[in-house]
Amino acid sequence: NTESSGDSAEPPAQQKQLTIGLANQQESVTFPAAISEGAKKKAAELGVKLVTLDSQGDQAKQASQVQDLIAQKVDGIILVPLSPGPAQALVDQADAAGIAVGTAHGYVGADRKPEDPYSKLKFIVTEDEVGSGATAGEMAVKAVPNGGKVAVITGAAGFQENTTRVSDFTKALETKGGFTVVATQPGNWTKQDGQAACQNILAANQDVALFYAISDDMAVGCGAAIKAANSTAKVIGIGGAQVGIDAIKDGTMYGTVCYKPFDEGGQAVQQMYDALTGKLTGAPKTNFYETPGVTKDNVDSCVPQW
Amino acid sequence: MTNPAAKAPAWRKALAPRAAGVVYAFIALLAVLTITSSAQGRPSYLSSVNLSNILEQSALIGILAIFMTVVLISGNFDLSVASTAALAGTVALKLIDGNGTFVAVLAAIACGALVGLVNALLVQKVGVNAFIVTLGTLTAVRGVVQAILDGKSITAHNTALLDFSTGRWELPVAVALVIGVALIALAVVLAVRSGAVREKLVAAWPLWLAGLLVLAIAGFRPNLLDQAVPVWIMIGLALVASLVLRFTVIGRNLYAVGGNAEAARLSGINVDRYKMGAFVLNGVLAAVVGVLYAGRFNSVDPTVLTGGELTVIAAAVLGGTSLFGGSGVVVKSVIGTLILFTLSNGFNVLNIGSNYQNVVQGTVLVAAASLYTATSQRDRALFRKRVARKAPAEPAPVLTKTGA
Amino acid sequence: MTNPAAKAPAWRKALAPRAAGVVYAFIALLAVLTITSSAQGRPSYLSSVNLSNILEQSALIGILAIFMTVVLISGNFDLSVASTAALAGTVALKLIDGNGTFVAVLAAIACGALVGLVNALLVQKVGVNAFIVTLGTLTAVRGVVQAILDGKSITAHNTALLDFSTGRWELPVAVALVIGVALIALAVVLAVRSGAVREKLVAAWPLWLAGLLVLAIAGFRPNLLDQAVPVWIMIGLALVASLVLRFTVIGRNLYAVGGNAEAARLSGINVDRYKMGAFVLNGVLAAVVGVLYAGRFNSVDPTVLTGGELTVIAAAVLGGTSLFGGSGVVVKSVIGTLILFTLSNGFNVLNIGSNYQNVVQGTVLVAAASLYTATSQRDRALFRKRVARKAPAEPAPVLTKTGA
Amino acid sequence: MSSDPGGIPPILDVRDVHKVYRTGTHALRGVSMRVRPGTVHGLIGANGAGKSTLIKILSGAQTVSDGEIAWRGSVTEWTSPSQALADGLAAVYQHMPLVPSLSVLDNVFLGHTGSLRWDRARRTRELAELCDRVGYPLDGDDLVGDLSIGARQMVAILQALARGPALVLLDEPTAALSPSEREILFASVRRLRDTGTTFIYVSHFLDEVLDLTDHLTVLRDGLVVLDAPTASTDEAALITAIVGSRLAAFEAEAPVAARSLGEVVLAVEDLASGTAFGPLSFDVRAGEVVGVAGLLGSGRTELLQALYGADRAATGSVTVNGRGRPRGPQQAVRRGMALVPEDRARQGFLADWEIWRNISLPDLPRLSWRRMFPHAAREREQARQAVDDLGIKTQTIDSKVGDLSGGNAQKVVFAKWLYGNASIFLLDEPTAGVDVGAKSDILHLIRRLAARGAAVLIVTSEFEELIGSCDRILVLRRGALVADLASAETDVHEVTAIASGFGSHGDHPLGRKAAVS
Ligand SMILES: Nc1ncnc2c1ncn2[C@@H]1O[C@H](COP(=O)(O)OP(=O)(O)OP(=O)(O)O)[C@@H](O)[C@H]1O
Ligand SMILES: Nc1ncnc2c1ncn2[C@@H]1O[C@H](COP(=O)(O)OP(=O)(O)OP(=O)(O)O)[C@@H](O)[C@H]1O
Ligand SMILES: [Mg+2]
Ligand SMILES: [Mg+2]
Repeated sequence: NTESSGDSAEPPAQQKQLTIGLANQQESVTFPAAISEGAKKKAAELGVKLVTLDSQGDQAKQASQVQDLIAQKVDGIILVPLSPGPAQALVDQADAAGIAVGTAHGYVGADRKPEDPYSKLKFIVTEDEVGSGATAGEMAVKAVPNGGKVAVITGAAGFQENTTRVSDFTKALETKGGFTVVATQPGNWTKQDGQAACQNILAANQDVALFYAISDDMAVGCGAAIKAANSTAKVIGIGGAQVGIDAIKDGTMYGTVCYKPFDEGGQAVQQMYDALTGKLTGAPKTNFYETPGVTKDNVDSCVPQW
Repeated sequence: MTNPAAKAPAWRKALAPRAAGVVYAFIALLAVLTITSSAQGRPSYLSSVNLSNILEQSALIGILAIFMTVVLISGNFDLSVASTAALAGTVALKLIDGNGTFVAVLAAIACGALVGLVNALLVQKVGVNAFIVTLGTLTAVRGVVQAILDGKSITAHNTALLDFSTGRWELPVAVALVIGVALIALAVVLAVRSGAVREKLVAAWPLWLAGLLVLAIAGFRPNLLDQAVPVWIMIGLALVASLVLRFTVIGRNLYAVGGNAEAARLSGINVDRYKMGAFVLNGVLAAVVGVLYAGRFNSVDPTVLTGGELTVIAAAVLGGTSLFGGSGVVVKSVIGTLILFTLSNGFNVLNIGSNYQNVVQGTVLVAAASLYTATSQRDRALFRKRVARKAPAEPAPVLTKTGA
Repeated sequence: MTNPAAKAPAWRKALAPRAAGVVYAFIALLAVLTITSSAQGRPSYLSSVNLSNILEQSALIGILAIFMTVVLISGNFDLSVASTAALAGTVALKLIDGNGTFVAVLAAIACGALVGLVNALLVQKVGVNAFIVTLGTLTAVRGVVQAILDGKSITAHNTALLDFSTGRWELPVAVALVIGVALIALAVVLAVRSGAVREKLVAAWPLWLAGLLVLAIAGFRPNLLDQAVPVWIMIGLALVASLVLRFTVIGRNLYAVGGNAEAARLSGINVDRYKMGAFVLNGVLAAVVGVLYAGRFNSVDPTVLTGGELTVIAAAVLGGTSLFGGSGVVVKSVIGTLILFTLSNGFNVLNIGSNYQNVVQGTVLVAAASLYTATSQRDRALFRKRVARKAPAEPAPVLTKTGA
Repeated sequence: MSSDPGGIPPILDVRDVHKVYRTGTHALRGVSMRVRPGTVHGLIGANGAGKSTLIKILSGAQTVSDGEIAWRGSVTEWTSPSQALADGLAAVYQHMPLVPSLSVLDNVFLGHTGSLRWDRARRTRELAELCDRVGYPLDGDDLVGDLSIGARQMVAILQALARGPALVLLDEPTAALSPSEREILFASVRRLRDTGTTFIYVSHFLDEVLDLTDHLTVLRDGLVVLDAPTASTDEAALITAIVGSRLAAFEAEAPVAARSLGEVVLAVEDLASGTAFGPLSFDVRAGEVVGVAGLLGSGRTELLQALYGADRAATGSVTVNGRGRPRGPQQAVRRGMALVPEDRARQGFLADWEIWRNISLPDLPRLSWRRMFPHAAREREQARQAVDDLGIKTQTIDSKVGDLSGGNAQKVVFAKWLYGNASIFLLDEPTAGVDVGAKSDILHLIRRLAARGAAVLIVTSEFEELIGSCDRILVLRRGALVADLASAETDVHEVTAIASGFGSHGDHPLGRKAAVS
């Protein structure tokens, strides 16, 4: 890797400039926006032209944007897929046009696992959602060593993260024993709805010992609810976002899992560059970047990127 | 000329499902949730904490629903409220650290008024359909928010807004008791003064029922007198808006303008002023809500409140507001909001799977609205038949004189 | 009695911004994008590939807009289309591997018809407001989708739907030429037969303009005759719906029902049947769209098409359809859809920052609608003044007979 | 133009006013008129002559295209009704713009300025006083949308009077009123005139006009064709002025006594509906013209609606052409019934549609190829026929019905049923707002329909008209059928007396006034 980046600092002048398309999810959402930032920075470093398109969360739009990128004859497409199923068709289209495709923050193929990349991809750069759940579970077990009631705050209904980020979390609790999950309720990804869900759950179960919110925003909202209800429950989030890290520092949250969208975007561009310049060959691999658990003890190890 | 037997007394009208349906639906919902919750051995659903939660969660959407109702009464339509609130919140947080709370809030409210004014001008002066105008501003204003925030969420350091909008305020029990007694006394005085005591007393049910409610709260759930500031704001605005709509000429004119703009114009009412005023008012209050919303966590992100406009309109329509103008009651819209939030509170309390929440929510929404539409129609049919039976009091002799 | 000079001839009406505004807006938008794009040294905006892209991207929403227009004409409102489409797509993909394409598609369409029927019954028979009913079904049906999919996206192995909805079909150039000539000939024949050749010829502009367009495409952009199947379906449905609305008793009655339900009812039209029919039709077509949408990637996920209903209604309203019923032209709604998608296509092609896209989109939406509202009003004002000036043409003999 | 006797300056001076509508219709072509204070100034003319246009201009609801109006000597620049109202002009418009979702009380005091507070108690008192003064009781709590059209007309009149205006513009206020309400109105007008209020009064009833007004202006095609004190004219002169060269024999012909009647085509037994009417029974034969007389709110409209199947709550039996009671208007139309509703704007036509599409609406299948594809040429031909037959004044059959004058719109509603297969006509105030010439045309047409074997049931508050054109008259009072009279053997006085609850068959209204019940 060091070798390739060393090369890319001074791209050979005779070579035509590479154009990479980034078909992003929704740049008004902070996470994909940070991916785009990271990708732009890396592209500038590498001297690559980056065309970023924002589907604004609309699957059909993402599809047409990939078509537009194909029509523009870009050299490679980094797809931040909205959904693995439809994304496969997009990858097929790009592949048919002879354009290299890789994904960031997501994978392709409805009935696949992220570890098993679709063969027409060049690479996958993503976070290990299931692993993050496990990390959160480990933290939970440490936070509440004696067990107790646990409530899970999921995102809006219909998101895959609601299962991937939760399955190994509950597994970790079960392994330890002594925990009961008393509620699994949606917080719709926002602080306010996370707060409402936790308020309501606390009204029905005053003795919840731990809340696991699958995003930092919801976890922060949850923290506010806990404070207002004078509960001693601890909150664990996922994301390592600025709000989450701040909340860990001031004690509102117990811990989170550190996601790094900026690095992720950069890494995806790097991988695509390598693929286009022939440094990345062979069967596609899934790159899970490091997503460590963060608590007050090691909070400085996670520099928030979104 | 008028057949008095055929006329329903005022109180019967006031209590008919047609008029008070949303109240019944709300009570029914609370009853179902309370019973289910106690059957599952959970703490009382009607605990002060839970009721306060519902109120707090409803407060901001409730405020929006009040002024959406005003716009709907005026015969217009506003999809841009949620975006406007997002813009105001963003502006407030952007400015508060550098320029102080006052400037920040003022700027935020000015933004809201501006959006309202743009809507008003395009709809009333240019004559473009309100749906398309406010869909346009919904999109454009959201775009401005996105451009300002550039994909990042921001947090302010100045905590003035945070302190204000997460603050709580407690109504002293004594004051509550006085208010409760005063309301009941007012109802009685009004009834006695008018002569027809019994009938008037029943007709004034909102008054004494509110009084009893306040007394009951003060007596049995004094904790409920301690509410978050946005809840008090919602209650205050609902009261003021109700009183203005009901007891001032402005209110009458607003209903007239929405009910038949041509008739209102020919009666000398400045139709444009009322319709535009409603838009601007709605923009201003959307801005206030945006500031309160941003203040709740002292932070905003570009997707704040996305899609909120449909919830707001749903609350107003559930409260019986007509989409065609000329009718609507703000308090009922607030109750419509409470229904929506009670429902999601109930999901959380009963821990209903998130995949099924939408199914239940949609069904309850339609069921609530159907219930009181259907009963009010059956009611009418029943009523008509009953009256019909006693109608022809004087059997008239038919004088036939068919000639030729 | 008649002042012929004062009367606008039919062709003037047909070409007035009021009637054809959306067409002008679309042309203006295309012109702006073409010029900007060529000024930036990009490939021609009007290339076959790009035009085909726009058409393909618009096709599904365009189909929904056609039948949304039908519902709006009938005086109702349907927010549930996007959810219905998602349900149909889900059902189709769930069943296709086990039960074959035919059963899957049939079941999907049955689901759509069912949702339409539920809407229809609640709105027409129970009498609940269409907004609240369809908001309820929007939510409930989406819930059903979420419950079926349980947070996962699914993919089918049977590629029948994929092949169908991503397939392309080419209209042979010869056939296109024949159609073009036939359209122009029809316009001429109609004009000649009616006598007033010049005027009729101008009035029939959609006919010969369409003919010319087809000829131009066949001659200069034959690649455009090769389109994705959904595009042909959209064109076909738009044609059929237009013809039915314009040239059959059913269409006429539908407009009557939406324009004044009471007058239609007393004229012997079965109002309920038309209004309910529109809902069911809309449900069925939403299901077809859902199947095509699912087929496009042979995959669905629980958030498929979320929020699509607003785009669809926006397209219809942009096309001049009234939200109050009784007026609307499906072809204009399709053009409204094309405007929306041309806009976002333009953003991509010109690579406008996504933060600003919403600002531009909202502004263009309002500007387009304002433009033709404003011009049509100015038109009238101008016209009025011109006539007024030449008004007192004939000095009237006033018979005064002031006696006494 | 006209000299001012006694030198009293006119309160309102209309000088050479032109009005061109945006459709290009030149509705007023230089109208001049002087209205002296404290008089009732009649404004008459055929349908579409421009009367309502002039009223709307005077009230500020429309602006002039040319010319000027002087109010109390100074030229006005009213651009909205609020200014005219502030200057003391109040109008009762022909189409009665009221807010249906508000109560009578709200409507009567709509737009009143002064105090910010809506003092309900005070307004209720004022309404009661006003009702007392006018002599017409109204319940302030009723929703205007629930009122019958006659009651709505009274609300509109009270709304105008409630402002205590100096000049009241009345545009066909009596078109929807029955004789007793008319008397109430006339009494009020006379009383107010005597206290100095000025009126401009538009009507198609020449007897009323001759009776009530002090001065008359006759419009024809937007021009003043006659301007004279009422005392110096007579009915014949007015008719000539109104209809111009069109010679209309509108003296009501005596009903053809010996006309052979066919079978019973409409048999009604114990039909009742809620509080509105019934139970009542009667028959109508083919070729028979039956009038239904009654006062405002006596249930006539409801009766027709029930016969037509439009009232689902109705009970009892109806036999239509040998078949049962239609369960809805659709069935009624299939069984050969036709209804001309009284509230034309709400129930009769589509304002945005052209004349020809409105007329063809009820029997579109008949005018269509294979009953499915409308044949525009045939529809238009039929519309042209109707324009000729009924003298609908319009530039083309492509005009929108909403742009027509009130009487012409009424003719369109009537025309909808003329050319189809209808054999039983239910006509609710078919001549409301129709001018003298056209009224006689319509009555002739009705008789021709009957001669062709149709059965006709006419509701009108014009008892004279009923007697002139019907074979038989049913009198309703408070929903009960109180008399069934052969029109040859009765007269207006008797019908009026029975309808209003005095006297019975044989009573002379001026003689014994015995209540029936
Ligand atoms: N809003 C309008 N737009 C266009 N034309 C109109 C409009 N209102 C009236 N007209 C036309 O102006 C002419 C005069 O109409 P007006 O209503 O003044 O007649 P009128 O004398 O009141 O007739 P009626 O006795 O039938 O009420 C008619 O030809 C009518 O079609
Ligand atoms: N839509 C309605 N809702 C409630 N009451 C109504 C409605 N329409 C009519 N009524 C009442 O029914 C009774 C009969 O009214 P109807 O209109 O049949 O009388 P009418 O003899 O035709 O009088 P008019 O001359 O006013 O038309 C009246 O008391 C009237 O107030
Ligand atoms: Mg008139
Ligand atoms: Mg009547």
